[in-house]
Amino acid sequence: MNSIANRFTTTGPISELRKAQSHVEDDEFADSAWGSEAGFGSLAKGVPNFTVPSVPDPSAFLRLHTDDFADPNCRIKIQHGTTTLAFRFQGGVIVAVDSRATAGSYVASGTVKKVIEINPYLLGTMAGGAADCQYWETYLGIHCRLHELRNRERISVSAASKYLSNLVYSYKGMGLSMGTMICGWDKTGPAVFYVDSDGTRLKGDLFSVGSGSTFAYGVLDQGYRWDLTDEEAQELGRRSIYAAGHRDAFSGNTCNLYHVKEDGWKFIGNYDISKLHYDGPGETPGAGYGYDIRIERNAAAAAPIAVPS
Amino acid sequence: MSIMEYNGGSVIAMVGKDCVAIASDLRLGNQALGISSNFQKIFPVTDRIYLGLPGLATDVTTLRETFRYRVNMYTIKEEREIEPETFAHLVSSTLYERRFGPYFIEPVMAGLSKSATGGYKPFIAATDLIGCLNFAKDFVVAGTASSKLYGVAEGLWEPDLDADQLFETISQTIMNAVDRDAYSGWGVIVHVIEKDKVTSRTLKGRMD
Amino acid sequence: MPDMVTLPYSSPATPQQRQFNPYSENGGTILAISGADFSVIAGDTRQSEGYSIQTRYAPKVFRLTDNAVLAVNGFAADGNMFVKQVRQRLEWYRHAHAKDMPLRAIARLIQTMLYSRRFFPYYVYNILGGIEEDGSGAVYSFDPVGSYERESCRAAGAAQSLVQPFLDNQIYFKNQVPQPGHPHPQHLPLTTVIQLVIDSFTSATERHIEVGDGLEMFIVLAKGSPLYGLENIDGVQEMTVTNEGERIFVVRRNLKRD
Amino acid sequence: MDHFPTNWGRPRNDAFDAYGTYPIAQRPYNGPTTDAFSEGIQHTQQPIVTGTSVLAIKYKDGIMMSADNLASYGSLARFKDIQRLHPVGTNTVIGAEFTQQDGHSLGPSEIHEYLSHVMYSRRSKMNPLWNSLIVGGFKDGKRFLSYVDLLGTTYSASTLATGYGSYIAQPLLRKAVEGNEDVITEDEAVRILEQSMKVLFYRDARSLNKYQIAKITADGVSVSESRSADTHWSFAEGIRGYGAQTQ
Repeated sequence: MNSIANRFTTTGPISELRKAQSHVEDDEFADSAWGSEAGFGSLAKGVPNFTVPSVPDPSAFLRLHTDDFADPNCRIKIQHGTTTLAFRFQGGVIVAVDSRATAGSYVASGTVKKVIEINPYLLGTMAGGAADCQYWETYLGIHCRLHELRNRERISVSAASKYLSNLVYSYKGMGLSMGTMICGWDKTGPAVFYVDSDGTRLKGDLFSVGSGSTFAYGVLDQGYRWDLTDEEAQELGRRSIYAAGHRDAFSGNTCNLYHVKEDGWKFIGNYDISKLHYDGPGETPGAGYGYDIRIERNAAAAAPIAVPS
Repeated sequence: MSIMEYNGGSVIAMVGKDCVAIASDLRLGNQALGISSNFQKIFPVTDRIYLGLPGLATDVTTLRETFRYRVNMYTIKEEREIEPETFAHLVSSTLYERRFGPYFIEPVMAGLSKSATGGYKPFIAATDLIGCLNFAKDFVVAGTASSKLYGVAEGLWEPDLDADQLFETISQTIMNAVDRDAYSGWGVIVHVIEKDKVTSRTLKGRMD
Repeated sequence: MPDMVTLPYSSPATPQQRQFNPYSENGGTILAISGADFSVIAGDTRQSEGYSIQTRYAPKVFRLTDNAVLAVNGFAADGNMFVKQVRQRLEWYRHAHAKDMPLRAIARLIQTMLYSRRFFPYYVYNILGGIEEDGSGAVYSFDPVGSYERESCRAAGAAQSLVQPFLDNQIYFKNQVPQPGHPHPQHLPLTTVIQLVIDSFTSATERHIEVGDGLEMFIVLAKGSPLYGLENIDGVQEMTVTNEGERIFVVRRNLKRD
Repeated sequence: MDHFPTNWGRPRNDAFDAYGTYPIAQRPYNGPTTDAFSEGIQHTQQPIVTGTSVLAIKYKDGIMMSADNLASYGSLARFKDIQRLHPVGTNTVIGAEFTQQDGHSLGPSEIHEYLSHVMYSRRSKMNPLWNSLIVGGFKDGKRFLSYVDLLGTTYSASTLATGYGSYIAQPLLRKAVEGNEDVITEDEAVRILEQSMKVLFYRDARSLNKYQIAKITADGVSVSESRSADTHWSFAEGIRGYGAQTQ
């Protein structure tokens, strides 16, 4: 008789869910909708509320309609982002990402911004569901600002990442999909935290996330040292994303590079991965990262200079 | 994951004025992982017929050898070179032999056929993986980027292109199509077949 | 922290009854391109389900304000309902602030509205086109749960994979090497863009069964922008409502009906 | 950690949640496994008693619609005198919801709008009203014809048909009506619908040769008495596959 009691109870989680489900159409807009706060306007009441389908198992429902991995013919294909990396070194934090979004085999976009600028001192990266990352990291930005206003000091990277981690953990099992690195500089110096939708939160020096991460790790691990110079570190980030973009079908198009220092983050540049392959980051043709290109270059350098006889 | 997307790859053939062109990408992948950037999918059958075999890489090799054998046998028995129309039917019947356990290949062919007056007429054709023939007058496509190839080709192709224009059209078509496909790319090769020569060019495509 | 609610235990052993499927797919394609001081937002007008054409004229492109046009594609009922709700929110904004919502704010609004249905998504692909506050043409594209990006050219819907690579080539000049000293233009003129849109839809109609019947094209011009020859286009119709300065026009064309 | 993003964040099932940490409610459960009341609320999952095609066209003076009088229970012709065309006025059941206010009367487009909201909100609650509705009307000199179904999908066109009619009758209606909406007279419109109803009766096994025709014009709504089409089956006798088989 548990369930019959549940059906008529007015307190507890089940009635909460029932309330959420009954809200589907009737009460979608709160008073805040009248102003310009858009969907974030209900902050005073906590987290924005979400419509849940009125079925016995909403997460199975979501899986049925959005899981293109299990069923390629499912209708709603949520875009997935792909190779991202961040590492700490003596000169701060390097954040580098690719810019490709795929839906099945279709390259839906080659210009995705996978670094989310939370505030001038905090960066978040995007892998997994693009909307989940964009939405919750924007939301995190709001709370970081509120923290500043309340406490008269900037939020630490650790606290910000924990805020995000706890937030997505509360939705665990509902189908959120994000693997992000929260990067920044606070009182403790440069910091990188890995946070994902399973609820994992890790502090570390070096992370790479996404389907191309194995390729990125390969380059990253062989070139990483704590005492890299700024230029060396930036080159390592770029070179790692290039490797992933080259080998992984779901990564590529361009590389966005950021450097976080004591005075906040700085955007270093946007590099076309195909151009990196042939010409490298500079403007010299033939100075590319590509294997064939390097072999050709080395052969040309080793060739004896023809002396006119 | 479809078996047709296991290795990736795409082919397109187009008709021009007294010439035909056939082009493919050069990628061989293992699902998301790129393995080779020099995997040929287009093979000469005679001096005036080229055959493209996009699909499962293991079947590319098998079918290439099967067709080489059958075309050689035809040439010996008939004491003449096979005509594109005949070859198309050879392809079709070879695939249909495996109707209930097909090769995972969607062949595309391009060639010039001898006309009664002694001239040459452009010929292109494609089949599905069990050999249903499609003779088109403009262009045929196959592979993981097929829908993208259709879109660009429909926008760029026009009748009676000469060899140079046809080369430019087919190159632009395949390069832009494979750039929107995760499983195709890593370089492109184009063959333009004219009555007295075949021009093959490898293009510098995006490497991601 | 929000308190999340979990669900009453349901035994995985009991057979699940086949569920009512609240989604359908109604075909069609939408497309938007922005220029220096204009935006073009277009969509075909066929609405279909499976192999049946439900109607040959069902608009997919909607005027929101004088500087914003929204195109919706996917499940028609969700799309129409979503547009209705966006318009309602824009009207509330107008009452509260005595001005139209700027384009980038509409884009963010659409994100949060889509994301509020993260667990019961609208099956709708949105493209928002219009004029930014700085007078530049802009296009925003969305996925069904609200991730968005500003771009200058985007196709979505049934024939997106046919149209988008063609546009990459013709708008962004991808894979085209410029003549030395003659770089590719940053922005294309309006008449070229309109012609490309028409060509894209004619091509898509030829090769995709869900695209055809009619083409509806909205053109948004920035404040004080000249007409760029728009007045000479057949059957052009002005839709401008306010005197804010931006102007909206609509052009309709027939597409093949087979 | 699985580094392939398409694998992450999928709504969980046991295959992915190796350690069974979440959601707690899905952990192995040792209590009683059946509860007579657990499935207490049963939403409509499939229709039981059904009606078949409704047809509607625009013509010179307004809108004309037709539907047969059958309600089927599976393959059983259960009720043979059901009226499926309802005038919506001030003295009908549905009409009672639309009382006149401020001298504005609700026209067909408002009624359609209302119905589409009802249908859409019910589908959003996963408790749909299992119907396809066609709303035809005439107001202020304008014809109105629009459709809405259980998903809330709406559309309008000069010819509409539901059920089997959308496959069998719609092509016939389109051929007769498209482009001639302002030319077709009342008699012609009746003939077009009669012809289509006859074809439907010949081919749709869940139809009945007893139907009504409604017309909506400037003069108001009128729904005809039930009528039947003049159909002949004698031709079938000698054709194999139609009549009695002799071998």
